[in-house]
Amino acid sequence: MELSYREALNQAMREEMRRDRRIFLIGEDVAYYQGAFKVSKGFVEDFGSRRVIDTPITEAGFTGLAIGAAMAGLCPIVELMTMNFGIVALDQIVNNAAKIRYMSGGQLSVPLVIRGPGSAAHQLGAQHSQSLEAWFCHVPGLKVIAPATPHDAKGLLKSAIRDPNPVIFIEAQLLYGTKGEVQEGEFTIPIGVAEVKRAGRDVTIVAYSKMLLLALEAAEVLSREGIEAEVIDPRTLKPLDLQTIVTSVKKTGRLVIVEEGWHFCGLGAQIAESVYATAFDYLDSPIRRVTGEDVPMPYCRLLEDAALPDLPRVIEAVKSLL
Amino acid sequence: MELSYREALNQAMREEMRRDRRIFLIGEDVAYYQGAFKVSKGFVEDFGSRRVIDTPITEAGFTGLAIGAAMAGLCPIVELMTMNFGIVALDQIVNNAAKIRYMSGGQLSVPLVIRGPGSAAHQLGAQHSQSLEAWFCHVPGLKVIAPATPHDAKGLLKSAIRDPNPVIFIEAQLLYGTKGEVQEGEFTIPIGVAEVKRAGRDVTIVAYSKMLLLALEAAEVLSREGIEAEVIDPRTLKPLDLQTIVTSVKKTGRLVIVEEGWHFCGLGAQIAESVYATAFDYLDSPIRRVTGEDVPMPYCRLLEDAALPDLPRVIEAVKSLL
Amino acid sequence: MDTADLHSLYRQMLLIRRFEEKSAEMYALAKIAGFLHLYIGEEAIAVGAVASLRPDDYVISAYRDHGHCLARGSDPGRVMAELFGKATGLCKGKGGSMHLVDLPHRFMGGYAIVGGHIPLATGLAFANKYQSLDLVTVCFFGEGALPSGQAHEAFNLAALWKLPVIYICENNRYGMGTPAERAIALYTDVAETARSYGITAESVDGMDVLAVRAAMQRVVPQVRAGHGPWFIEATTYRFMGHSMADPAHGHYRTKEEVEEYRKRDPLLLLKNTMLAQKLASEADFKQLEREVGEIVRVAVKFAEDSPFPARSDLHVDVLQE
Amino acid sequence: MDTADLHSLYRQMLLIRRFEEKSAEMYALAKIAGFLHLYIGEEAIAVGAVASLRPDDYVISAYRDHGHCLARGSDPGRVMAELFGKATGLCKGKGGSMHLVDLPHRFMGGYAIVGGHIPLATGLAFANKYQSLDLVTVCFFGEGALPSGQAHEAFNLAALWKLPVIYICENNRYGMGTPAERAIALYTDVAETARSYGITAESVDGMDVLAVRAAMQRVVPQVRAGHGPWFIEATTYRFMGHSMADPAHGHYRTKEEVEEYRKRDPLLLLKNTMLAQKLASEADFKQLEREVGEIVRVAVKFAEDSPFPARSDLHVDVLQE
Ligand SMILES: Cc1ncc(C[n+]2csc(CCOP(=O)(O)OP(=O)(O)O)c2C)c(N)n1
Ligand SMILES: Cc1ncc(C[n+]2csc(CCOP(=O)(O)OP(=O)(O)O)c2C)c(N)n1
Ligand SMILES: [Mg+2]
Ligand SMILES: [Mg+2]
Repeated sequence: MELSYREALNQAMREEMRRDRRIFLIGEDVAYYQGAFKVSKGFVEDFGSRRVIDTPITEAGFTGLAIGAAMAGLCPIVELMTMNFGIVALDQIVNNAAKIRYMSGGQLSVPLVIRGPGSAAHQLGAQHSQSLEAWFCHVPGLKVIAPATPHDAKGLLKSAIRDPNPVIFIEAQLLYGTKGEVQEGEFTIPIGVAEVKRAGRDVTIVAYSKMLLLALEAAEVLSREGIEAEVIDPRTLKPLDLQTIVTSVKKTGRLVIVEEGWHFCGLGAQIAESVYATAFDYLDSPIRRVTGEDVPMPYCRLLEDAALPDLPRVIEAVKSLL
Repeated sequence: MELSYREALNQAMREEMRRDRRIFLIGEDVAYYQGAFKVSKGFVEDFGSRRVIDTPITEAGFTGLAIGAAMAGLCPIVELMTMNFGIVALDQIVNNAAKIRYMSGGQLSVPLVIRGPGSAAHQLGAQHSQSLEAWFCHVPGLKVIAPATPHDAKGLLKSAIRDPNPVIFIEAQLLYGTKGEVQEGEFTIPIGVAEVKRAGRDVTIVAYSKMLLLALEAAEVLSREGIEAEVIDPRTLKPLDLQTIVTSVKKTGRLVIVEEGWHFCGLGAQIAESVYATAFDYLDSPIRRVTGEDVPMPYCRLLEDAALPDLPRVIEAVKSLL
Repeated sequence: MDTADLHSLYRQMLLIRRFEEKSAEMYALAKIAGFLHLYIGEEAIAVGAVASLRPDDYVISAYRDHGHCLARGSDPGRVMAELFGKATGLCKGKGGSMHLVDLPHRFMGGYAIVGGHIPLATGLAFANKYQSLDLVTVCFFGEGALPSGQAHEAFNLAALWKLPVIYICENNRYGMGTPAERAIALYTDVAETARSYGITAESVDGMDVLAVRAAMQRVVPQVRAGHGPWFIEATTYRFMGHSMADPAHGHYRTKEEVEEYRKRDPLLLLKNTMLAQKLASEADFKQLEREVGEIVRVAVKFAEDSPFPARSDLHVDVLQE
Repeated sequence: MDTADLHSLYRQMLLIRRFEEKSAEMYALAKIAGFLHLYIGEEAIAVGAVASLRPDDYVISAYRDHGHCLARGSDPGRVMAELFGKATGLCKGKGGSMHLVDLPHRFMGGYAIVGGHIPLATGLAFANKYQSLDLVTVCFFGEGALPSGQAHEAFNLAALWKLPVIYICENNRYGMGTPAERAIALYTDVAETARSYGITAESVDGMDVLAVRAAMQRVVPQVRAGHGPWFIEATTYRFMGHSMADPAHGHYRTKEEVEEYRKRDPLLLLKNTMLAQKLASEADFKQLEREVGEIVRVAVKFAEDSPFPARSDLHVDVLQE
């Protein structure tokens, strides 16, 4: 069936909450307001205010509360109104959620999903337009997921909810309205498995979240010029499915990585370094990264556009390798 | 003169505070307790409690306060008892200190230094043994410095204090007691300039903070076997002096990067990626990274040692390239 | 009470009102984008509070900041240009609606992380005390920020160090769609929060610009004299949605509730007072409307006619040389 | 009052005291490393508080956690082994002194970020309420955590949602070298903090184990019955330095002050009560000393004899399969 990304997320949570009463949804305006981006539409009506919980604007407090509840055996889904606000909850995420299992020698678990939109939308300014996945990926004890399509969003969110570990699930405001085919009935998608979204022989493009759509658009344009790009969506950012990427690179000999976040110390640096370390001899030329510019996000649309990866830049990067 | 790293920091702050009354030191136990690691020994006696200020345990609060004071024209030095506690102040650092200049179109500045020990000491456990430089380096608007020697510590801290931008200055608990020659009299070291700490022709080793000492030790051992490593300390992690590193790599054709932090999305990934992108054709083999293991830091010494880079691993990495 | 004063207060509120109505129009025309949070209904707080300040006192706010910025005296043209993302904007188009800054007018910015600017305000006050300046800092925020940890850490520091800061909590009863009573444990008396730090706290009718001004006329000299921080809860109501993305009344409040509060529109209240006391005639108000309308028209034209930043500005002002 | 009860309270306090004295020795011998924060002087709080709990109630603490863990009934051998970093330790040597966890005894951990575990405690209580369990969560922390934002955010949530949690603030007058009056604005009545959230709060003599127990005997049933959170300030004093890295009295407090407080040693107080009321003889105390000494000796031996983790354990328990 065709669903929007937003509906796919809604379905995933709905199905899981029906299945398991230990699951609850907590966050700012998730209940009566239906979520700032309406992802939890109908939830408080269907599950009641015991399981769909509006919070005060205290991300550290309610994220920590959710971690505590997970330690006690519940399975919370924390909605961050946007991932930017994860920064004020970061101590809870990094020092508690990610470490409690290890510090306790395996006695405690934190089956928790923290989800919400990351990356820029349009002109939300510097404090509301960040891509923080590299930070989360740096931390042992967390899994990080960033699906690009409604189908992947649904299947991976269901897996994330069932996973016994803390999972950071990064959505995107500009993806919520996008549509796509989603498998009927019950299904999940395994965490840690990339997908080849388009086959090609000339160059590999790795891209995730909204950047996947850009990469596919670029592949389409390039194809008209006879350049066949293989587009890979890691979907899970950590653990990263390096194997699928390397297999492709061994075939194409060329790699472009597209990510929206800041360049310096971005996730793409790690992906590149891993590929170099694994497939150095297969690379015909250095890997190209197309990334966000290293600036706080400017408000003005013209500058914002200039700060973000776009079609010409992806195409230029690919062509520079040929 | 020979000074400890701790004394060098003390001198740097002391000289600058004498020079400029806009500078003050603020943090937990920096005044009457002389700093948790005694870096501000004698300060409250010499400068008074107006300029050397003990705070409650509220890192977000007092870091934000310091940023506000900097916006009003003062030059605060914030001591974080350890860099780990920067996580609870991260919103202030990233969303305010780093962005205010840009968001205001250049109207406001934040001349601020945030300093304190990063990385592991001995058996302080998972919440107190983190190397977070990759996070800070990811953020546009911050400079990040991590000196390894008393001389560099003094010269760079003085530069950091004079810099009109927010600077994250990462020390190390295990370095405080180390000694070294420090230039007499007034001097500064420019931010953004690496130093070749040992010349060599066979392999380049990049290492910073305590890892520099490890790299130099390894170079010494290797030298006895006839392997001459060139050891480079970036000193400033952002902006990174890529040029000095690349110049060396073009000579040696081999690079080992040693960092204490977690592997995945560590700073070394970015350094490696930058070198590959700039000097791909000069590299005889893939760059080797020697890093901390991707685990929360275990308490037990045996496991802690296993989680951190050590001499055998650095030597093995170098030899694997030859 | 001085007639000219009341005229001036009314005029300032009217400017904010008409400016924001116009910016809503411009938003609909896609001249303005991103988040746009209107202050309509709450104008009496900014205008009444700022009226008692000196030009060199500091003012700082959250993201609902047009009102505070304009009350501080910023050029409406440059504010509108900022909303348009133009190079002539206060922040050269880089800040936008939520991050207005006007240093010459000592408007130290709007900030978009709820609670995050409260430590900054405290630091501005710290700097003033440190330099023995008799300046006051006024910090505006919504009641939604009150439970946030950053607010509390700042309150404690301000109280501990007796800093010259006035915290003004604009209690408009909602944080987005969440009513205060579901967000603040002691919502019946939010000023108690401040008192638990030993901060003197009071509540004032934030719809009555004269009441706000009167409170500030008492409080500002106290704070300026070094008697420590102060906390004012100004009760108010937002007439529009949380932002342009949100309808004026959503699921979370009724049309009737909004209508009820509109009866206490701060402009209406002051106008009625002035008319009743014969301090102004209907003709005077018509004249004010014309003047303010012209200012807003000129502001929009300035914004329209201004150039966008150059692409090469992208990397400017990340770091200071 | 039941004699056996008093014996048991004394015995538990004595166990903590002797256990920690021994761990200080072991620290000096480098058998234990890292930070080691002793609870000596504060034993009455953990023992008095835990005495009124059921085995399935939750307890959680900060980094000064040996006392709470032992009071909860953890095996001293496994605690000591954890301090030694051995594979038989409570956390297999991975947690260490600051991060003891003993799930079977519902000791949910020690945490080292000041204030950071207070939301966790609140979440444990949330889970109990969510599941309609009549369990209580007790959360210990120092007065130094009180100004922290995380504490405040948690207090607000607990009060708003009437969660079954008891916050016990161990006010030992210092956070490292900083006296409470320089850290907490309203230090004369720290319980006021909790009251500003509508949380019932009281202060108790934390040197008097019977007073602590009595308070908890009143409070626990209230909280268990769903009447919302509670806050108890237990005034106390730490006889040792902040950690082993810190001398018993530094610049920040005088030897005389420490001596003065030592006169109210919680063990001494209870012993004197028991002797005065003829509930025990000197011989009984000698006997207790012997028993406890033996337990500690066995604990050390267990720790000594235990193996270290294998290197291959490094990557175990990062993630759950
Ligand atoms: C830390 C953080 N969390 C969430 C948000 C999203 N958000 C923006 S405004 C807002 C409501 C704020 O309400 P209030 O403080 O009462 O101010 P008002 O909008 O009513 O003026 C929320 C939840 C944010 N900006 N920052
Ligand atoms: C967020 C944070 N900041 C600083 C520290 C360093 N630190 C550890 S204990 C401590 C003092 C805590 O005092 P208090 O809460 O009163 O507990 P006590 O040690 O007196 O039991 C400090 C500052 C920390 N662990 N966490
Ligand atoms: Mg509000
Ligand atoms: Mg204390």
